[in-house]
Amino acid sequence: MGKSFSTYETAWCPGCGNFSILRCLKTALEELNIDPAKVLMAAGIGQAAKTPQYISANTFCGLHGRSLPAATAAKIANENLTVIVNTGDGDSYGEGGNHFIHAIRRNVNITHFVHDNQIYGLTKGQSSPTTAEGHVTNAQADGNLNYPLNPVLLAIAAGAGFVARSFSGDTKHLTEMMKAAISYKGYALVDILQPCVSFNKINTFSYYKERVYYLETDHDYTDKAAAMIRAMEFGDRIPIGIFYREEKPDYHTKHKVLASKMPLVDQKYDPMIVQNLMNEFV
Amino acid sequence: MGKSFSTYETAWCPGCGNFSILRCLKTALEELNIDPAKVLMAAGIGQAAKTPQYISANTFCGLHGRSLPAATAAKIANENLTVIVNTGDGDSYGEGGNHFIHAIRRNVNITHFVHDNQIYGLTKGQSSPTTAEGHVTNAQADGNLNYPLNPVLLAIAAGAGFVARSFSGDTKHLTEMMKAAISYKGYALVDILQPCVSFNKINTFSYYKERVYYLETDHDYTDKAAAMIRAMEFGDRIPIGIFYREEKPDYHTKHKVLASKMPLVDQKYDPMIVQNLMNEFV
Amino acid sequence: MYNILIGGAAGQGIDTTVSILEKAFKKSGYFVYTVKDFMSRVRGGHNFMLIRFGNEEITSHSNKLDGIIALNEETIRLHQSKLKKDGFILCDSNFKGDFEAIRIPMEEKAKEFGNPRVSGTIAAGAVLKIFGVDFNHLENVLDTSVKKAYFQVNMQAVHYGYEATDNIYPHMGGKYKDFMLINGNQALALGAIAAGLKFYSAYPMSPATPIMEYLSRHSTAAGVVMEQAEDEIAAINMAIGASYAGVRAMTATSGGGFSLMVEALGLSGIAEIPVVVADVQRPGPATGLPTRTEQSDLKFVISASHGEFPRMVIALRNHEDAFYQTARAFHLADKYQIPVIILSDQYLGDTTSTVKKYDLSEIPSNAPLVSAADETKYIRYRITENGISPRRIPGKGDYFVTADSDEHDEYGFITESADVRVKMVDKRMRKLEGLMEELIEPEFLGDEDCTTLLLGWGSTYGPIREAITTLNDISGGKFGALVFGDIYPLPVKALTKYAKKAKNIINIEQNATGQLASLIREVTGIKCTGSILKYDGRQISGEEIADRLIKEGYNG
Amino acid sequence: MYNILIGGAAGQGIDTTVSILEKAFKKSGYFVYTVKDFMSRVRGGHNFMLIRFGNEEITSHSNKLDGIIALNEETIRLHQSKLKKDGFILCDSNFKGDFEAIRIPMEEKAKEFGNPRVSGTIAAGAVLKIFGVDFNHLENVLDTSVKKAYFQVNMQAVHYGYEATDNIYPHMGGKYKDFMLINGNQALALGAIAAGLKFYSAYPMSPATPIMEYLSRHSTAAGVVMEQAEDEIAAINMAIGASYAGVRAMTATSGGGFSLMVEALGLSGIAEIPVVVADVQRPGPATGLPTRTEQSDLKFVISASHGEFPRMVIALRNHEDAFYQTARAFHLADKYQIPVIILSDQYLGDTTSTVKKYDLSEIPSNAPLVSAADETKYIRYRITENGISPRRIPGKGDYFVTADSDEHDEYGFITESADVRVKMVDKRMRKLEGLMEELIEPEFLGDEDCTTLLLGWGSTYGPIREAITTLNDISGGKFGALVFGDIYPLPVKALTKYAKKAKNIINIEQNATGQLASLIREVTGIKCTGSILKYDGRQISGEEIADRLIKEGYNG
Ligand SMILES: Cc1ncc(C[n+]2csc(CCOP(=O)(O)OP(=O)(O)O)c2C)c(N)n1
Ligand SMILES: Cc1ncc(C[n+]2csc(CCOP(=O)(O)OP(=O)(O)O)c2C)c(N)n1
Ligand code: SF4
Ligand code: SF4
Ligand SMILES: [Mg+2]
Ligand SMILES: [Mg+2]
Repeated sequence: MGKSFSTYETAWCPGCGNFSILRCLKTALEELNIDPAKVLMAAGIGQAAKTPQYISANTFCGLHGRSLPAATAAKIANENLTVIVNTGDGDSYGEGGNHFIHAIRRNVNITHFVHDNQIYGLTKGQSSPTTAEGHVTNAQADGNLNYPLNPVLLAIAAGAGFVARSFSGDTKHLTEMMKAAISYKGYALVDILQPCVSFNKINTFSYYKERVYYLETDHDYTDKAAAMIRAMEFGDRIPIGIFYREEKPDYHTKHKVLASKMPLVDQKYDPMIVQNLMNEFV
Repeated sequence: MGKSFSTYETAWCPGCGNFSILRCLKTALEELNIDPAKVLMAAGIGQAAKTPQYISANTFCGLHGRSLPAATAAKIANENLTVIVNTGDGDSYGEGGNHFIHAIRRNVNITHFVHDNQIYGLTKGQSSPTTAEGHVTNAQADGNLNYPLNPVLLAIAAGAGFVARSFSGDTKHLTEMMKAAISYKGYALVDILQPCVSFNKINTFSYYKERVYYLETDHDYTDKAAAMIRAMEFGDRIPIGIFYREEKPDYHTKHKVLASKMPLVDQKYDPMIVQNLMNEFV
Repeated sequence: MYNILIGGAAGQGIDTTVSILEKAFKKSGYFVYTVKDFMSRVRGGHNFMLIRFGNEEITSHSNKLDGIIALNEETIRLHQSKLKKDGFILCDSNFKGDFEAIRIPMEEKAKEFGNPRVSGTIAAGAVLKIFGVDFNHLENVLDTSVKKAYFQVNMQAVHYGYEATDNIYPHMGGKYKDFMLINGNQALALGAIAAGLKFYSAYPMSPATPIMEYLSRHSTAAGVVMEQAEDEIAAINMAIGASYAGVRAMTATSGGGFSLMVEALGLSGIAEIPVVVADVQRPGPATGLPTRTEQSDLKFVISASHGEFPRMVIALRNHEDAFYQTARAFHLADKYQIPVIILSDQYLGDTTSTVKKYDLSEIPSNAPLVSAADETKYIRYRITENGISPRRIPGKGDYFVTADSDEHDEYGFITESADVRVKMVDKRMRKLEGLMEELIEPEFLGDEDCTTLLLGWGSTYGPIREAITTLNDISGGKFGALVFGDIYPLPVKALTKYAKKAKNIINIEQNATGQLASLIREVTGIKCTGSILKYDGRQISGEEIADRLIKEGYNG
Repeated sequence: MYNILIGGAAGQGIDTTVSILEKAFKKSGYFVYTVKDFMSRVRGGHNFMLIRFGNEEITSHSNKLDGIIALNEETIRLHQSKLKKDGFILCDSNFKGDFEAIRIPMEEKAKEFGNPRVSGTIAAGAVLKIFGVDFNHLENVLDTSVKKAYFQVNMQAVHYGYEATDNIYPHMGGKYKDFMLINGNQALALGAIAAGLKFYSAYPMSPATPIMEYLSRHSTAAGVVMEQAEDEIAAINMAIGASYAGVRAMTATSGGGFSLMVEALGLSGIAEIPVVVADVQRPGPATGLPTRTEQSDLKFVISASHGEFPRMVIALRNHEDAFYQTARAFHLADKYQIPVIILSDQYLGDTTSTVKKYDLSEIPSNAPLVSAADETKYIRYRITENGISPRRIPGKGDYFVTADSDEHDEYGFITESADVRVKMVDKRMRKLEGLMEELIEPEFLGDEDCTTLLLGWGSTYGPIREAITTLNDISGGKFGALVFGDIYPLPVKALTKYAKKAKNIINIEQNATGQLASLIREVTGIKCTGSILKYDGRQISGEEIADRLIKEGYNG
């Protein structure tokens, strides 16, 4: 067992799914024996994005929607950091949607936990990209007209090498998914169904509880077509587990400056570099 | 036959795939008998995005990456306009990646033609989101490290109702695809393979020519799983045609203000509205 | 004038208690002014609201309390010091602590009535009794403050609270019964609707979100399409696209979202597509203090976006401005085909005030200004003397409407000609000449012969106004103030006139760097001699301004 | 001093011709100064470059031509009027038109040599002969100007051109053989590498793209990770993330991309994470004129982003600044934990100049400034007297490094306390005091007793410098100039001193509104009495400045 990740007072509502996500995260990190001082917890802005505030680790709470680029670059700078992004569905797929797709393409070894409550929590209840069609919210008084995204399907289609879904109400499953995602070498997504007791009265704890089921043990998560077909199921029944997993070289492995040498942050500056470069201009 | 869409002098390189795309577009519009004065050609910034400059129609050449939101809203404002976006792969999937996903969710009845030359043309040859891994460019001197996006697969996964691929070198096919896309009621994407003779020496005319083939006539484009599986094929052989097509209500059909009444731009202001709203505060 | 504080944790239903009280006060004839002090969290923490009411106009909150309505014990601890000598505390019977208070078993009774959440309503009933407000309008008040299903239990709760207390303060009468009770965000939304708004796109961001929520709720009634965008960049590009296509369009956000809209301001500028953008300011930088107030975006918005193009910035001073000036913003955006930026802030946006029903005949126009079809060949960017080119709506006739973010010629074709470039810059910039002609000078408050001139802008208008009255009462007329609404381009006539006469010029701003003062110096050379700057996220009150000026000896 | 123009259509290989010429000139001892005038297209249109060279320092282009090298007929039509009386035209034998010229069958010969694209190289050979440049360094020059596979054919072409022409101008000698020939973008990139740059992220945008391309090419050699971002927002957030993690990081763009980075500037400001952002300006607004030059982002970048936080803006004046000031930018960003913005422009970025090899001992530091581990519990945002909190690198010891875009307490926890808020704003703002102490005053040029003081900033430095020399030659010392490098916060000592003495103060800027002048008035109250503003996308030359001032009678 490694060092423990202590707790701070939170600003979440009693009953919020974020509490168990936080708990599972700490358990996962402790069970993986990771030194808190070598963990970077990154986030954007939102209720989910407060997670780093409640865990003893290095933290980077950046701008709404912009956690992935910052986290990606921090990992590029120091591969010895375990970089984990905890943030919301609005943050990840709305404001940050472009970074989501491109973080996948980059395949830097970071872990992305999306607390998917299918709503904007912190701003008090507007539709998020995963809010169901027809869902009436404070800003969609006539019901949400836009078709929801399926983040799991989208991530696989965009080329992610590790894509899973879990549920905050199944702490054992969630902890396992987190451990697998953190251990994966490359960009890993876990979309976590998370009840928001204050602003989402539709996708409640029991709504999810009644619908989630485990992907069969014989689901072949190396088969992308099969993974996508299973990912399309999201309604009366919602499969959870690892949909897709593929071993492929991460960014560091492929990058000439990063692959063979020490972490970028430890590479020393050599004045001869500039001398040589100047000579090219003479 | 409707009115013709006249030609202007272009700033493209001789041999560029954009020329045939422009020609096909004019043919498609003429064959569909659309009045040029009722067409809105929208674009971002790039070589492809100069298309509206070369066609007689209403034009909106906005910001790099931001054509979809502007085009979407213009259509919301006036559904009598045929709204067509012609723009590049960098514009659509790079800078504009977030709008791409969300324009799909919104499903406003606009048509999106991406001139996909797998490169940034106007800025003289950097990798785009569709540039192949390993491709050496001016800004990827050691070869592109990022995995390319598959726009067709991504669009289907994001929920687009009409997704096709074509090739600028097959003008008959391209014209057909364009006509089908423009006629589709909802957001329609045609990703068009387009050789850039100046900056992409890999994905040349003959590169595409050798690889493209038609999707079989018995390909069931109403089957999303089948569509995604076929979309995954992009390499030695590249299928072109309609991958996926689904009839579903577009934005206007679902929107209370837009569905039953006249175009928004023609709806009259009624001062009684404000009087009534003020009374709620008394 | 009375002033009470209602405090508790997020989620304890302060909103409902206050809603009942302010409506009942107003229906009884009072002028009501309610401010919000909320934390950026959904549950817990400490929130409070101040309701000030009386039989005359009120333009500022006050921190001197006649009463504290405490929904939790913390409220008493935090605010007791602000209580006037004769002030009362109203709280639950089981609150511990050694203080004098009116104690009612609210929690116990609420449970008894079958709904623990109505304890705040019991408090409301008690307060109504304390201030001698009768029950004439109670049904109507409850109807609009609580959900139908909870109407009966709330009625029961109000009555219980009313009966459980004694009257303390006499009712002073008042003539405001038929006025509106509206907050700055609602007034702004209403102003936009009155200007013929048809398309609104926005991304949620405190404290601007209530605007989109209001428009969504009234979308069908008002014939407005309210579209929630995927981000602020989409929001403003949508608004510009809709405006291009011929409908009046707007977006609103706070500073962080505005930061993302900066590029598109320039698109509006060069493509000459009207757009109205509201920035409901909160303390920055970055995420800052999401639910608090500040006026620190002024210098940012007046020079936001690369390159140069004409724009107009209007700061909203009060609930009249929020309506009339928002409507005027659409007119000016259309007339000059430019972006018009409205600066509001959390204080104005969230503050509820009694306001006379707006006069719609004051609204300059409610449809896009379009040129008559007097040309054979339509030339979108025709170079004209006043810089304004004829504008047309695409799809409405046999002509093409072009729009381009690149520099372009009169027809809207991309150009690289040095000559055309200069002509186009000059043409666009000439629009400022017309705009300057119709600027509204800042409002002067106080004594014409003042020796001390206060300068302010936007939502400090109300507090400054109260301060000026107080200060002139004390000093016998030594104080005057100019409060800017139109702020960019800066109107300078009144400023030059009063600054010449004044011995002391003091800028009062809710920011750390004195942004108005530096804008004034840049434009006029006039230098402020002193300043009151507040940047803790809380709005300055009239009392605070007066106190500080007196302490610093300006009344001498 | 000689001055020649090489013109043709995009795609005709002007670049190669010029590359051969400027290198050969320099190797022969000349000082060389080359400017680019390119259209925003890949093929066709009209592009040209001006090479000015001689045996003394050159700081401006000139429009008086000794020679025109025309790769197409249009070049002659467009530029003939600028040719001096004795100037020559070099063109292909089959160009039509009634003008005197040195005609060589370049196209025919190039085809004969088996590569039509080497006709420009033939012209280069001819020009070398005309100016009496010998062939000593030709191999080296060709080696770095053309691809290996085309070396032989180009060699053949140069020789042919050389033989086909006669010498006209004598070689004047010169001592610049071992100097560098570098453009502003390369110098900037090199300055960053010299400052220990380890991470660079950017999105392509003219005219800043060459920086990312240079860094990509030298990534492995320099140990720099160059990552192309999906957009500019990602680019700057990446740079900030990398900087947080302890490596020196930077991004660069032009105005349009900078507009998208605005929000993240504030993140750097409040989270106190150093970042360097370069804006290589081009004419706006929006897309504007992508390949042209302007200085119209000054007021934008000094107040970009909502809220208030300290920042530094450095304008690059020349190829020395591009290197040394970029390196200094990293040092200042680190020292004060703030964003530092570098303002360059297309003119400086694309202009190649002869420059002495940079002295690395002048670089203040080449690694992030990190505090020693002198605390038991590390407090990221400790409130200190100078506003600078101890900075540490995460993952390097038994402590946690926090970073927050919300207002926070000393430990980096979100706060809503009014008191903490004020303390934190004050702490951050105090950093400006230290920063003000180390500002570099603008460089003074000209005569101490000048009656006319010119004011400029950034890349107009060179043209102003040339103009001052010319003007003082004519007027006998009536002119002086201050050209700002450090521009925000504005250093005011020299300005105050010289402005007091000068009768006329004239700002010279590449923009339409006189942004420096208004900044100066805002900060110092000093008002310029006249101005020269150019905003057609083309850089003003020394001659142009001198001519205008003489025409307006300032030499009297
Ligand atoms: C640029 C910007 N736009 C908007 C906001 C306001 N904002 C803060 S959190 C949030 C959405 C939160 O939703 P989500 O990411 O799903 O997180 P949750 O609160 O539901 O956990 C928004 C819109 C912001 N802080 N910055
Ligand atoms: C905000 C912003 N960033 C960058 C640019 C520069 N830019 C113009 S076009 C372009 C890419 C063009 O690539 P693509 O969209 O694929 O079009 P193509 O030229 O290949 O047809 C870029 C990066 C810009 N104009 N605006
Ligand atoms: S608002 Fe929703 S997501 Fe936020 S803390 Fe409360 S329950 Fe959780
Ligand atoms: S650069 Fe490429 S895309 Fe652009 S016009 Fe030339 S060939 Fe076409
Ligand atoms: Mg959420
Ligand atoms: Mg492209």
